[in-house]
Amino acid sequence: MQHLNILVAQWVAPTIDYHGLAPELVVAGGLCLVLILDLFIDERKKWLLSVISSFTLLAAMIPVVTLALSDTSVRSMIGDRYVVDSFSLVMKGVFLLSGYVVVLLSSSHLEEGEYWRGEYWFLLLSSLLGMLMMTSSRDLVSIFVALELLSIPAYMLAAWRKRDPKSNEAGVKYFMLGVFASAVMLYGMSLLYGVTNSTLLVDIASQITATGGFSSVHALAVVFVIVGFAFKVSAVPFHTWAPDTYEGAPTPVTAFLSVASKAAGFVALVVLIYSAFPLVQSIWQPFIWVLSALTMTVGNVLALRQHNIVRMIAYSSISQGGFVLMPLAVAGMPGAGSSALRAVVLYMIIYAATNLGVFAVILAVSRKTRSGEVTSFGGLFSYAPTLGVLMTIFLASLAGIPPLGGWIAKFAAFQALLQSQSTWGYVLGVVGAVNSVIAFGYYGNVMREIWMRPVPDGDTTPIRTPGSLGLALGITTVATLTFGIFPGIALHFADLAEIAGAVIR
Amino acid sequence: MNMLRENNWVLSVGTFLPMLGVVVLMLMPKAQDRAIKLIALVTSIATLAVGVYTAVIFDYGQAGKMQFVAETNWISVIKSSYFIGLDGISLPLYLLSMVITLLVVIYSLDHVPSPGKPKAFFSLLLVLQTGMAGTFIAQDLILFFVFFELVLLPMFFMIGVWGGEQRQYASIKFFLYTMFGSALMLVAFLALFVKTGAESFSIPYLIEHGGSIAKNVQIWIFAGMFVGFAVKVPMFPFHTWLPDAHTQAPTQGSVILAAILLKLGTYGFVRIALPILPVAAREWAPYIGGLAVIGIIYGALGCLAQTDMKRLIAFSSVAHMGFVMLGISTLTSFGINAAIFGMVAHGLITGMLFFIAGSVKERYHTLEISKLGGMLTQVPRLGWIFGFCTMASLGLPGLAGFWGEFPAILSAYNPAAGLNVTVFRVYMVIAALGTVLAAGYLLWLYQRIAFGTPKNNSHTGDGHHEKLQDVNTYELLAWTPLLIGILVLGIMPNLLFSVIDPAVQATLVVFGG
Amino acid sequence: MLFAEQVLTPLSSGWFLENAWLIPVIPGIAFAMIILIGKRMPMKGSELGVISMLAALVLSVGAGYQWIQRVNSASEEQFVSPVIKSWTWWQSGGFEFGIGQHIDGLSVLVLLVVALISTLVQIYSLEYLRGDRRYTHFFAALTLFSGGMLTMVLADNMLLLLLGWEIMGLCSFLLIGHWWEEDVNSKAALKAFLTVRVGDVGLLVGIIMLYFTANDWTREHLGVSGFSIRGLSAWALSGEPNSTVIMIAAIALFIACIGKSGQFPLHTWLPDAMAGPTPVSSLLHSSTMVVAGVFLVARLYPVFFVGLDILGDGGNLIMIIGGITIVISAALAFVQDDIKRVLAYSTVSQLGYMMLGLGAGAWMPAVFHIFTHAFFKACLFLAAGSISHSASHHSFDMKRDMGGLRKVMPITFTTWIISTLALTGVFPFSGFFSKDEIIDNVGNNGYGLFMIIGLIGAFLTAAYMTRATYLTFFGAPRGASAGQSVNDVHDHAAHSPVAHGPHESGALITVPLIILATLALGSGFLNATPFGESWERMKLWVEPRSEVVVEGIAVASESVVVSKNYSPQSEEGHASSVCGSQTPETGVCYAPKLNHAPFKWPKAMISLMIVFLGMAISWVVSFRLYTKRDPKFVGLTQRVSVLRAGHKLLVNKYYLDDLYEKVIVRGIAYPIARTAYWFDQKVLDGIIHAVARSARLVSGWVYRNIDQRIVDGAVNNSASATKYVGGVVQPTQSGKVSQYGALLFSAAAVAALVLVIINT
Amino acid sequence: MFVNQFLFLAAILFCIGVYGVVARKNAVLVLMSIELILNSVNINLLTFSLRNGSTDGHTFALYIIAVAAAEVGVGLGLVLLVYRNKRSISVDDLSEMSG
Repeated sequence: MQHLNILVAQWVAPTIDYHGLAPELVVAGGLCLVLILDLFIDERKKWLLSVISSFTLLAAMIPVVTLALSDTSVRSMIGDRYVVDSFSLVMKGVFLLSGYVVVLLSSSHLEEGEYWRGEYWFLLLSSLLGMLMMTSSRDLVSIFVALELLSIPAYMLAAWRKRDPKSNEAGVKYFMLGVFASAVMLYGMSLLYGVTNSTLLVDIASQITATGGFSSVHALAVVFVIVGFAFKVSAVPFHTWAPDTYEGAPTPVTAFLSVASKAAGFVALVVLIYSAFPLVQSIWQPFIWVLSALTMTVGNVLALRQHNIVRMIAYSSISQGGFVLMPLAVAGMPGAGSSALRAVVLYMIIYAATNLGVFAVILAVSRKTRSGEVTSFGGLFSYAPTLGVLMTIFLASLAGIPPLGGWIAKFAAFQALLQSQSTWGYVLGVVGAVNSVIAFGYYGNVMREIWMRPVPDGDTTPIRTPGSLGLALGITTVATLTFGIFPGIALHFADLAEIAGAVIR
Repeated sequence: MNMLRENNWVLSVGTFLPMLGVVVLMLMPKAQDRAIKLIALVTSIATLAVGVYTAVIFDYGQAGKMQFVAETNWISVIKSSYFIGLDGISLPLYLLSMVITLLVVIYSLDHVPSPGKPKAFFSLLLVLQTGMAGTFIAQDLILFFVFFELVLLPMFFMIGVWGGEQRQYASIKFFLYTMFGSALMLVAFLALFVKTGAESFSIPYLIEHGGSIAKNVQIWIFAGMFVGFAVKVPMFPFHTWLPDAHTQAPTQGSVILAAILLKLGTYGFVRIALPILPVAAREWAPYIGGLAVIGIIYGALGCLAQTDMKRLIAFSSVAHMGFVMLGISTLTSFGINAAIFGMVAHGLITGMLFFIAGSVKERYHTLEISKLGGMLTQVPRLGWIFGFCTMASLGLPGLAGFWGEFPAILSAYNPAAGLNVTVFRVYMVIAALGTVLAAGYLLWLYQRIAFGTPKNNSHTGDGHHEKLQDVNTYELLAWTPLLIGILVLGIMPNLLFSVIDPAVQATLVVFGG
Repeated sequence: MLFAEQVLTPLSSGWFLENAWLIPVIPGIAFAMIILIGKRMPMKGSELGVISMLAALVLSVGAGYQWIQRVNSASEEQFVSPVIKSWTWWQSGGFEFGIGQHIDGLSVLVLLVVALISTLVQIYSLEYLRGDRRYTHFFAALTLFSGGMLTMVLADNMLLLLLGWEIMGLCSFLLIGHWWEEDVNSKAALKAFLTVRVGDVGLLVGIIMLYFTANDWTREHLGVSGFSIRGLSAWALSGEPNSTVIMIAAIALFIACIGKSGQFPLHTWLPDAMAGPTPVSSLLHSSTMVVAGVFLVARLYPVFFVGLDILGDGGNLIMIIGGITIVISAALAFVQDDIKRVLAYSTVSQLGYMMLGLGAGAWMPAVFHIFTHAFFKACLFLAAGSISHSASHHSFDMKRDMGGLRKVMPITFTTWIISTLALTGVFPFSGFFSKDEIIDNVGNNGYGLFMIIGLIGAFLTAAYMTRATYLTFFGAPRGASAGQSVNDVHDHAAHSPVAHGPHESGALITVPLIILATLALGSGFLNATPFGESWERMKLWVEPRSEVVVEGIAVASESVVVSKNYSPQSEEGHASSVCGSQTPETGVCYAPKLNHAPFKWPKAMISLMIVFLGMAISWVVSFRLYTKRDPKFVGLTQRVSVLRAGHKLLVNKYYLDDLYEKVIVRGIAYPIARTAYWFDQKVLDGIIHAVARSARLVSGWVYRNIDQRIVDGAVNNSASATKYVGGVVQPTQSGKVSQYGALLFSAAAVAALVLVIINT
Repeated sequence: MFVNQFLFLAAILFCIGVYGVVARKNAVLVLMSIELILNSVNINLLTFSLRNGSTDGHTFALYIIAVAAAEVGVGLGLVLLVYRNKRSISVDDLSEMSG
């Protein structure tokens, strides 16, 4: 206690770099505004909230851009526990833009259902705030807080349709397993703290093998911590929640979960691997290798059996997660580190654009068909050619067919694997190659429905796409195509993304 | 390798002009049938015009060098660039793709296959054109890969939407097969990139440095490429997608598939696999040659077992591409010359045969050989054109097919230094026997379809002979250039060989002359 | 041995020789024109064909005349170098392919034959096919055929020869199948093409082998490629070639000749090919195309000479095949009722003579036999055509529709008799001077057995021709010839002879017959050995002289050639030469040294006796059998078991067709093809499907075992799990939080455990 | 110091918590089991913090307590929601979606 008192007496308030925190502050301000306005706004004018939310997110992009342009390349706060580096800026950009697209997807969806709109926007923005924080957190505590900040609103969003038992189920499953996973992760963190005597990632990195070699506690700690985020990225066998939650949750929320929430998990995983665990790669590399191979394969083979489009996309996104994990499995090998990081960031950027596009089409189509079956896409091309073509583009991109975005993402992942010049890397590369073929089985199935099958109920009235959805479609299409044809643009950002203080190069 | 960079805009324009057409088509309302066809026609004519202009300003004196080279940053992060160029190997194939597309468009003016949707159909056709042309000019592996894959989806839809009874099965099979190959190919490309010091994906660069890779590594990388290209060719154990795809595809799709798409694989061997990995190529050559001759015999036997005209023609492609691969596997400049000639010749001839099969189907509503007969009495012009193409296909000297086949066989007698001569001579004899089988199945086909008297049940159910229309104007327009090409190349093979040869010589420098 | 350096006189040349390449080009152009504008011409394109053939004939005659002048301008022991012109056709990969002409005595000879007979046959066809629905196509194909044959004859290299060879094959296919409405015809066409094509594999292989083994030598010594006929000839005699390689190459080439020239065992297509119109049989399948194989052997004689050891001890492949062919096909001719099939087997048999002659070193008689045979056999076919056209109403069945026609058709009868006498080799008809020479030379070169075979052949020939003549022209008219109407087989819309009954044919038919009969009678005197050397003009003009020629690369085809000549050591008026027997020390040889049998009347008398004996026996038998219906003879083949067996064998054509069609094609090729297809569908595709199925199985397995069992086992919750499984048809992801949680934790625990173990 | 004893206690609590999550059907009990795990984490953190003499562990534990409160709040809310719709708080009843 004495000791503690001294420490408290010595405490100096940390200096805050407000420019560095500006994106978070803008979002925080925006969500407060939404919360307060919700109390006063008339039910018929609730659409204003979606406008405010979207402008909040766009406004938050401004400081991200100014930070990127400013001379200070790395801003660290609170004793290096909160760092704004190029990696975090790129990822903040990804979160904010995909958040913006999710807002676009949600607005029409919410207007049509009798939902609790104000709270929806509030929760969405809170979760996004958690994600923004996650990108900058470099300390176990701040990572944990960011994780919970992004997760807890997400649990509620998943259960958003209160009267719908499916939605309830989705929320409860997500919550129960999410909390359980983070509890396990926390246990791992506590052990990690025990063996390194620090919660700061860079210190952990240097302390973790300071005693020379490592014990079983190290292994247990590292594995448990990784499990927490493997759950978040729905890596097999920690994926079980994902299909059920995705199917049950409102579709825009599913889009949000499958893109932003998953990306946040990867952000944490990447930061941990690059900043905290570079020297214990013999623990996490095999683990992630197995996770990656399992995730790709199981996600694919299960997706092949699905009849519900959202559930199929859920499994698809599980398997896509396996591809993102792929480069991380060799990230510790000499020479592969930087290309692995680049591959992960690139994959997340492109995957975000493409997958949001898929959900935009699903939303647009389900407005007419009111069905979640894959067969509801039958003959889409004949009555809604634009949507048909766009869905084809997105699915082909997910399947990794040039010249659409997905191919360069997969390409970069393979490149990182081969860059490692290790047998395990090659083997995983072949596993990935085979899986990318299997994946076409179900993507192709949807394409087949769209192009080659008759309209199931013969109803060929055209689909009216609301403006916001159209905008979302436009953004995602342009991104998917541009990243595919000029991959340099996406790669440029991915290449810029460097984690300050990362040991792996 | 020194390169010529003048006029380097022509290639980009020639390749991407169809995409402009696609954009315009996209903006057209669906109902404007005539306008859509007109745009497609104009686009493909313009593309061919650019292609012809390219051929005119091509410096034939330096056909061995890359010409019209353009190189700009594309994906600098992974050291890939937009690097295109044209040499004597690419030029004929590049032009062929443009010609075939135009002819297919002309043919389609009158024959948009069921279920219609001309807008989508022509758009896909033009996208295909960009992909095909791009593959032949890409000088960067990544760019090559992108173009190589670009043709996949349009063809998938072409088969799947406009195809025959089992189109969906055929299209998925086609796609998965090719995708499997190209996934492994991509891994091989990456391995190549890493093993040459992760400096560049440029083909000339890799040719310069690829030879230094350790032998066993080369062999593995070559294996990856082999699968990728062999699926496309298709070589013997990887060919089973082809009969289905060909049979189910609409006429236009079959024509493009046979005339151009199959060549992407063989072109890949010549342009990428052989020069970059010469050591592995030597190791692999006997096996490639072996699979090639198996393909020749096997394809011919497959033909003999067919009862469907289109399927028979499809199987004949397996045999013919076997000759092409045999030429390539000799690793001699002569063999590769023969192979490239064979590609062009096969493109013209088999493309033509598929056109004919399409027209037969349209008139008789069946392709069952047993239900056809007496074509010469009912539609004599079609029958004679069919006969001409049959003769060309079975390798009659004086027509284009012969100059792909005979030199390939010839080259197998004396393969490149270091290859087992005895093995290749055995291949030669087997391949020569294959020519007999080729004559067998083609003439047998011709005899049963064109000769004899028309079958009563051939086209109408009620046994009443309706007057069948002979070759119409659109067909004539679309076919004449091909027929002339078959004849002219048959009589003057040097037109083509003189262009190819310097480029092949330049390519084979890595093999030590 | 005396080495005499002497400058030889310059050889003359001329416009016709220098521009002989025009000869095949003219029909080629005519073919294109017939195809393009033929139907609009007043005579439906036939005039184009005839005119082009006339032009080719004129050029050929000119070339022949100038060639004779060229030979005359040479001194006696000088090698008369061929007139060679070549241009590069295409080149690639270090290979150069030329196109060009090679004119020597052989070329000129065959050139004249082809041009002349083509012209006559086309004129004949004007009448014979009048009103045919594919009149234009017929002339187009006929003209193209002539172009192809002339190309082959004039080719200076093997590749061009191959081109001509294949064009002939194509035309043969088209012309045999001219009346393709009938299944028989199109099947015969297919059979002909395929059989010949089987042989063509040998041609391909042979050309390739020769090219690769000879190319270096020919480049170095003569500056020509290994395809060049001149180069190959010189190379073969240079002592350079490896004996095994050249033997295999020669055998390969000979296989092609077997196919093309209808030699045993690939002769079966030729009789079937009679399904084509008679002018086609006359032109392609007797006088010109089928001698292409013989021509090839004669053309590349040095290669065969060295490769197959001609003049060596014992027989060689060419002789054996030729000998077998003579006898078996002559025997087959006896059981034919179709007049054209008799002639077809006769053709096969005569081609056998030519092969026998070439194989036995009797080059000149064999080549001369090409010449004479062309005339009388073409004449016989045209006469048969004349009969069917004007008398028997398109039937060729001698027993059913002919007989007693000598009075009705005097011109046809006369020409037939002349040609028959020529064919059987009766003095002084042309066949005597060629066929008898072959037999004589075979014996002279020490092949006694083959000489006897030749004589047996002569006997058989005389016999079956007498039988055919008897059946056709003597006895009582039968069937159509007697005026009975038969179903019209072919669609001769405008022309219906039924109305008039049997009559003599018109001038367009008879004039060619007369011309050919005249030649059949007189052409033998061009090389009439019995009258002394001054009559042996053909030998002088055609036979290449086996001299050692020294020539620089640059002056390869120059007229002035410096020759190191060995001292002439007269033997039958010929210089002895090392060519063919040993390696020339300097210079090259283009032709091996061959012997010539001295003509002796007694020998000739013996063979004439044999011929007359054959005729007489056959006449008596035919008379008794067909006219008198003598019970001793009628049905003899049924009564005597040996004869019955022989007859059955002959009727079934030695079962060769059965062997090919039933055993090889149906028995082997179809099952293999079907097996291969089955393999394709079941095994290869099966693998693909199996992979797809197993992917689904794996996914099912993953469901059932990973998702289900592990969860079930980890959680002690089997009751609810069983209920759940029972309730859900498809075993799927359980959907239960507790099981998910268990999976989550157990996976983490297992991972941690494994990693702890491997890391500590 | 009795470090090991504290750590053992934490480990046992963790195991009980995990067992509870896996074996209990009642959603509230599951929530409580999770709380057990979180508390075992807290014990761990405090033990290590005391052993190492740094305050980071204390801080972390405080954060966990606060966040856990929020989690339980949300969790109970969700359970209530389910109860209203299904009249059951057994987590195994929530298996409408599967496969």
